[in-house]
Amino acid sequence: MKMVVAYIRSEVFEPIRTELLELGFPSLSVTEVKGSGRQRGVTGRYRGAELTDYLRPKLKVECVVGEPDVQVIVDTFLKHARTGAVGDGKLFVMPVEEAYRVRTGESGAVVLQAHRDAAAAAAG
Amino acid sequence: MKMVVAYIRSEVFEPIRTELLELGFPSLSVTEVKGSGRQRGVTGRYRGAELTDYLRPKLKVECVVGEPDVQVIVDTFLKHARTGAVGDGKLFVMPVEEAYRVRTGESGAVVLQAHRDAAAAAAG
Amino acid sequence: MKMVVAYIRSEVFEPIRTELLELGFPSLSVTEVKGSGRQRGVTGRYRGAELTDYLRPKLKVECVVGEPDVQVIVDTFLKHARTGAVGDGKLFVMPVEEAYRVRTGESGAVVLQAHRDAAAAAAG
Amino acid sequence: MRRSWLARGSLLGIVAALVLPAVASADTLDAANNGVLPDSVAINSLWVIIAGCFVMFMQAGFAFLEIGFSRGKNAGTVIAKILTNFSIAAIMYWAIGFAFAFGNGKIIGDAGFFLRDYGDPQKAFAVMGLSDATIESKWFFQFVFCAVSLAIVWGTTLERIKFGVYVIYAVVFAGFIYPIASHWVFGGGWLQSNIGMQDFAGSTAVHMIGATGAFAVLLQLGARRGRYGPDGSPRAIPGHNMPLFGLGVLILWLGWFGFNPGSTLGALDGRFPEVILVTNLAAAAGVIGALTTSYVTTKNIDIGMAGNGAIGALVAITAPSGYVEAWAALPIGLIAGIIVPLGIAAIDKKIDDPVGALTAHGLCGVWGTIACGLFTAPKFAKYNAIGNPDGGLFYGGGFGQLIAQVVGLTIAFIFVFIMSYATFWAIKKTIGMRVSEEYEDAGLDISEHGMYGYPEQFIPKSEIA
Amino acid sequence: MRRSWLARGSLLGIVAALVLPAVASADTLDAANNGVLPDSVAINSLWVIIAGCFVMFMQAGFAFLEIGFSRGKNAGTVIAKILTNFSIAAIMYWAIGFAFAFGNGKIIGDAGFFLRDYGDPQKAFAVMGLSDATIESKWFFQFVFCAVSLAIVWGTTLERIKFGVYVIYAVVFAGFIYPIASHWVFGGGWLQSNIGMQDFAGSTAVHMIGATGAFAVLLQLGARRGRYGPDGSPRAIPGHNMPLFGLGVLILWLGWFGFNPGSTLGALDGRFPEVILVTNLAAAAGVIGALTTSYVTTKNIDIGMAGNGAIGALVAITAPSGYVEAWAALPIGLIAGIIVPLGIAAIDKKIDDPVGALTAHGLCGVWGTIACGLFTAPKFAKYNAIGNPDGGLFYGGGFGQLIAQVVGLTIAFIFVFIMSYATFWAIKKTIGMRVSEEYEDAGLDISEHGMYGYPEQFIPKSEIA
Amino acid sequence: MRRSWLARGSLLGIVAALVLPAVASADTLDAANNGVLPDSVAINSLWVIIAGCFVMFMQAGFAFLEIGFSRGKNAGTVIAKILTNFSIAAIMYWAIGFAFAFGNGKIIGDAGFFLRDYGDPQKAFAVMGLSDATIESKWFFQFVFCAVSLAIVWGTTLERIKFGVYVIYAVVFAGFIYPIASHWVFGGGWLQSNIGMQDFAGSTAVHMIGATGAFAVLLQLGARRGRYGPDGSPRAIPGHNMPLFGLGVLILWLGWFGFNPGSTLGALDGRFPEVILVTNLAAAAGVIGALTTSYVTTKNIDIGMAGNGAIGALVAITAPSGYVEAWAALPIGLIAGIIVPLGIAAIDKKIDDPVGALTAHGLCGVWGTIACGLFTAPKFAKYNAIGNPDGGLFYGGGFGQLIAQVVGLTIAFIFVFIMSYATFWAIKKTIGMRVSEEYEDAGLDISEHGMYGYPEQFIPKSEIA
Ligand SMILES: Nc1ncnc2c1ncn2[C@@H]1O[C@H](COP(=O)(O)OP(=O)(O)O)[C@@H](O)[C@H]1O
Ligand SMILES: Nc1ncnc2c1ncn2[C@@H]1O[C@H](COP(=O)(O)OP(=O)(O)O)[C@@H](O)[C@H]1O
Ligand SMILES: Nc1ncnc2c1ncn2[C@@H]1O[C@H](COP(=O)(O)OP(=O)(O)O)[C@@H](O)[C@H]1O
Repeated sequence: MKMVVAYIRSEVFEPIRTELLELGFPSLSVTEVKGSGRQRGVTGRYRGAELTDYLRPKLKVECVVGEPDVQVIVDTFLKHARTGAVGDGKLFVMPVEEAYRVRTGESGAVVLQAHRDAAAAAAG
Repeated sequence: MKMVVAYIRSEVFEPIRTELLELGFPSLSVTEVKGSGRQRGVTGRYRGAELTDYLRPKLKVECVVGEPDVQVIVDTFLKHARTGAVGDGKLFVMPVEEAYRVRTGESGAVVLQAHRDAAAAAAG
Repeated sequence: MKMVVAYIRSEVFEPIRTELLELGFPSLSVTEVKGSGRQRGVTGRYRGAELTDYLRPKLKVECVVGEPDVQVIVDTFLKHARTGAVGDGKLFVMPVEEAYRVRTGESGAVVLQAHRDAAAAAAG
Repeated sequence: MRRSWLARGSLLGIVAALVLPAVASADTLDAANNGVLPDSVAINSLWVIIAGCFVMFMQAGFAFLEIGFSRGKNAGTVIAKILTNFSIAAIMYWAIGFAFAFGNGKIIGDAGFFLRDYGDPQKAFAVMGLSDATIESKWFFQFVFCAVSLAIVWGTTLERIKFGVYVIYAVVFAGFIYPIASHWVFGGGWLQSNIGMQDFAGSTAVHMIGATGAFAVLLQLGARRGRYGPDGSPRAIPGHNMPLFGLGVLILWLGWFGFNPGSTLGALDGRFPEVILVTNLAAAAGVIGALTTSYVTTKNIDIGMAGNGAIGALVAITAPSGYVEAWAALPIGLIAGIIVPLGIAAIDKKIDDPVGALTAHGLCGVWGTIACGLFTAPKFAKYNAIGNPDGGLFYGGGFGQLIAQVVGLTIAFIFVFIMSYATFWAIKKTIGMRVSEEYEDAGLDISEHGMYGYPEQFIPKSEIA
Repeated sequence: MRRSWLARGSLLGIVAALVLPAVASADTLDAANNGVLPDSVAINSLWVIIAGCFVMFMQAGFAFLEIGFSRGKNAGTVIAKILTNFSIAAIMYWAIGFAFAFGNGKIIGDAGFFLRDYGDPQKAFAVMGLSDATIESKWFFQFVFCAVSLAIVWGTTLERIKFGVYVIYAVVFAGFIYPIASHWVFGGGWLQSNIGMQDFAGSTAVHMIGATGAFAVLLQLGARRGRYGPDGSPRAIPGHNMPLFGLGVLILWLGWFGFNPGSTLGALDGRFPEVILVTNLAAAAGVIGALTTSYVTTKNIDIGMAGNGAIGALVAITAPSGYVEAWAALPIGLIAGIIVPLGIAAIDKKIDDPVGALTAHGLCGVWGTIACGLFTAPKFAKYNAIGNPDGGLFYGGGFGQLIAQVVGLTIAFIFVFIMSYATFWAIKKTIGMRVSEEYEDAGLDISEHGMYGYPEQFIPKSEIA
Repeated sequence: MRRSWLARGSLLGIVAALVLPAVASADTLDAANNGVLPDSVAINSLWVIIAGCFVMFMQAGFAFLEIGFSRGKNAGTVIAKILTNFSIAAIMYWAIGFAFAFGNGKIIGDAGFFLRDYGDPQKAFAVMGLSDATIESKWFFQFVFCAVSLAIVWGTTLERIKFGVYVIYAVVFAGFIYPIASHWVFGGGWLQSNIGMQDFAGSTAVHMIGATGAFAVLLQLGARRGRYGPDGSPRAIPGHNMPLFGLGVLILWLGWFGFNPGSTLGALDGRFPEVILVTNLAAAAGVIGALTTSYVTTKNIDIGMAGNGAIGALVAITAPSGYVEAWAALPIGLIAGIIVPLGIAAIDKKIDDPVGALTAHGLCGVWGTIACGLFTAPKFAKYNAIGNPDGGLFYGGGFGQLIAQVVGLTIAFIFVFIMSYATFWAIKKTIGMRVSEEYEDAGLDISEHGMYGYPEQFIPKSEIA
């Protein structure tokens, strides 16, 4: 199992979510974060004094999937998140050793996503 | 060392925190996140136009513990976080290779939690 | 590749960011989190009833770097984040298996940071 | 069939009656046309209207007091509620409320429905005959009082009540409950004219009555989820915005400068500035009393208590404001200020009154009404020609006034409580009173109004266009 | 060279003229000095000034209505805008606007530039001669009307317009467009005196005119980014703060108690309380109409619609408020309330009006103006001495007044639309009208004003000292 | 022992004296009873009271200006402070302040303690004898002035001062410092009657005095943590809420329509509308001056500067508003507007004045006071019967008035500075002045008041019921 961690622009998230849902990956979590990278900060001014915010708002998306599904997740992110300008973000793949579904107590790769019914819901 | 990452309902956190504290695991971090899964989104309306928020608020809890303690942490989460309805969340266990306590510069599993004094504090 | 995850006081972040930038590590992400640890909670009062917030605000910093760079990152954090009082926070090092730059689709350690131009920008 | 035809018939009748020219109303316009309208009408009306505008603005005061004390997920609904209630009250009070409240009669008023066909307004609304302000200005002033009283009712119901409840009760309250009760207390009814009860601007008639409705609804509505722990101990649910709460308090304080001094219904006797002085001193003492008491009991400089201390004292001084000398404002306000944190703490133990309305408007309304029995100065009793001309207990007037006050407020309480309890009971049995748990958890804004009051606090940026 | 010299010369001339003592103005001070100023001047001025203060406060109302309907990243700019516009309007309206609007003349007024050298004000501004309030009080009252009209213009332009546009158009609008158009409608100009158009307080002259400017700018400005999907379907961009929106609505409602009743320009005829009654009933009916309609069509108790229903009804009753009896306020307000959600939904389909100003001030302004043709009571037409003395259609006065109303508002619309469109066209061609996409995405607060309106919502704690 | 007995004795004495009927006060009530109260009393009182209500509302203005400029963690405390201060001021000013300020006497007033036993008010408070408004209305108006001045003091102290400091200084300020200083300047004292200083509504007496207190406390309080970098360079601590700041500014602007024109203390001379016109023009020019200057110097359309430009200009026009012709409002306001960004930038370099009060109320108060020496028109100097009847420098009156102004404000500054500095010094030495670093970092809301002003911004959802 792997956690795909993506730092992306928040405006590209919706198409990613929709496509992942159609592909049978409805389950993910997002956090509003601030990022630093190549992208320039924004300099404000308050009563004459400057105030630079070197961090730009990004959306962090975490999606845990089975090893075989990693590539399709990565590809979906790359497909929609790219604008070509600095600040598009990064993806990281991190190992996950165990997973539990709280509702049922089940564990293992089976809990990660909900392929069939979710895809059906998206279609229906 | 492992990081237990839990995505749970925010209202179940307090009993988990309390029990972990009593068990000698006072140290953890929480983040307010939004999650997508089986749970349905919420559709609002603004001046006639619909606006659906497909993401539901969740609490992400991160708790780094030594390998032997992972199971007790997982069990504590499972015990309190389960309501039985969709949206109860997931737990993931991820490997951690090194840990440092900033205050002292110490490293290794010893820095992770503060078993004795914390448990004592909780008791007293 | 490793992700250095740091939970620190938000007021120590600026010097860390600056020094990392100078060292050629401009890329990182931060999240405002709440943490529990040795540090005491804060008890408020509202119309007579007590309300204790056991969680203190912390800044979570995530910085993915190549294996050889981990130590310098850790050292930079330790150098600036230490006040010596409880609540200084922790650092964890977690494994990262793959990385992609969204803008270009490149992958591998090369995408992690932007040593040269960033350092140049910081200098200039 | 038959019934609906009848209904339609009577509706048509009402409409027809409204469109026909009003006959026999002493006409301001005619007088103005003939240049015989005395200046006094304009001067007195000016004050009544301006005071009424200040009181109208108290709607914003109540709204922000409630918003401040709500959680962010229930902040928007207050706006919809206040607009709806004020609107329903305006129409009901115009159609029938004012006539019931201020027409002549011991039990219920009898003239001025749709504010027309009342003949000479000075005779038709004799209790307000002391001032020659135009009847429209008096209507406006009394209407905004009704709207204040209605706004008070909802203070206990935040964050869990169904919107429909507001609509139904507002009709009943502004059309019947408030008009009748206030008629008894200061509209020329029996409590005022037979018992001699004194209530200059409505500690009982407006505030205690509103709080009584608030009590009746709360008993049937129950506490917010999570307000009491499994062991029944109260838990804090802090309001989300103290600055907006403070805005509410400051607007209410300003509004009271219309509320009390405007109850002179005119400017020409020069009394209204004295009433302002008295009102302001009481409020000041209330803040000091509440802050000191809450500091002593909880070691906190409690912002909410400071504000509620002002409100409680303003409520308390409302009845006596036209009957007492300036010095008496200090003990009246101070004691109200002391009542506030103690009353709130006591009530909080058992029932969930999110803004403290039962204390600030209820207990302090009672205290203010009683205070007339203690502090009324003979000269003002005589001038107002209500109650014991020898004044209250402390002026040597004996217990007479005190008893009148207690009797009056008890009767008003019982009447309003029964009427309100019955109305809410009927609502509960029919459309229901409380939103579902799911709705309550999500907040009323998104569940009843379709959108959060603060969308950006609840919906991630990625989901908003 | 030459030109700048000339410019400087004429500037000097103006300054010099201003510093010279004003001659031949009938002087309130002299009269006061000699003790011959009648009380009526004070009484009427009092009302006009106080009403004007209420109307001035409507600036806060518009500001918070707009702030509530904006996203958090564009909340601060509204404050800078409202202050700038109000300031420019004050100076322009003092310098020339008032003279154009209220000096005598069918097409354009001719006296009172810099509010001086006008001789006897009762003659120089004959249309306001019915009241002896001081000319400064009348100026103030009319100026705050101009400022309201200007504020309405910007309702359609939130979150994407360049700040400079405000500055330029404000000069033109307060100096020329509004004065001339309002002169025609209620400043003694040809629509009023020749066509007999009735507009007591400005459904057309203030609100429809403002909305016309709003329409002209919107056509050239376009929608906010993301407001319409790729397929052209409208998407929700919820405003960030319904409580502040509600504050705006309540302040506006209060302000209207100055707006309409103050248009009597005096208190001594005792008319103003009737106008308040009418105004308030209409607003109440508007809330009920809008909530019911939006509930029926969308199954939502829409907070924004409740507020806009009040505004729409207040706009609609503005023209008839001095011409109709109380009962007529109900249908006028109710219909305005029904117009609001339907109009907003229809307009939303194609053009992006974030606050609904085109509906609330435009469509409802039209409806209110037309309503005079239906509901004007003969007695008030006679009393005001404007229009058909037999009243509107429903009083048996025939279609005459209705036609006058339609003609009047059409002409006013065309004039203001052409003038405004041309002005905005010129602005667009020169300095440009719209901020860059990057600025729009970042929000106007940080891009045009250098700092967020809510810095803590956008900048992480670690970056703020 | 002895001492506490004595203290208790004198307390009893005061209480007893208060309860005894007031003797020999010319009684409005008697006159009203006998029907001999002239209309003029009502008309003048009406204006004074309404103007006073507008000024009272300025408390909300100051509160929101400060809240807007604070960080979110210190937003609630402002509400507690404003309520406490206003309350203390009310009681102190009633007990002794008003008597010191407006009783007769060159150095200190001598009548009207507890607003009683003053005999004929027209004689006892001779300086206000020009108007026959009731003494209670005059008290109210002067009290709200005192409260404004006190509110100004705290502008420099946000986010770090102990709550107790407010309480102690408020007693001293409202009981002694303000009454004495304002007595000298516009209460009939020596600066007014001997030096001939002109200060119509208090550029010096209210604003500069408040700013002087603000200066005295700031010198001993020091800057907020993090306000200056290790190298001493100022760093930005942006206020958390520009919309609420804007609300404050708009309320203050409205309040000034009571502040300046109400200082006529009556309506019957028809002067007050002129004062409104002058006041409004100055404010408008101030906004334009401040925005232009700050745009030129920083390339930003600074929202805070726009608002402070309005405030600074309103402060500046306060003294001259009753002495100058309309045109003069433009340079006076414009220069104030220019002073604002320059003054704030200069002061920011060294001392930490979070709202810019030293500039807006201090420097602009000085400028406004001096402006009388330049722009006072002879006709108004004569009418007010204060200062040089030949007017200011620009009207050919020479330097006389200018010198009087400078002398007057210097003396007022020195007196208030010494008194305030000493009071704050004593506070600092006893209870201390500044909260601990830990408290400052956590914010005053949670540390001094036990709960955040915006709990949901600081406490995670999981911790709130
Ligand atoms: N090595 C990294 N560790 C953590 N976060 C990163 C890292 N690199 C990039 N990010 C995140 O991705 C965002 C975009 O990166 P940026 O360097 O601006 O884009 P680009 O890849 O186009 O140069 C950053 O703001 C940050 O949030
Ligand atoms: N594979 C996953 N990757 C990341 N987050 C997940 C994943 N699965 C679930 N979550 C988180 O857990 C939350 C609850 O999941 P959900 O599927 O609704 O519950 P259930 O397990 O009852 O079906 C989600 O909202 C999301 O935040
Ligand atoms: N084992 C852990 N897992 C997750 N977060 C932790 C852990 N230990 C510490 N933290 C984070 O670090 C913060 C500081 O820890 P704390 O124990 O207060 O400091 P100290 O190391 O000085 O005792 C906590 O508030 C929490 O956010």
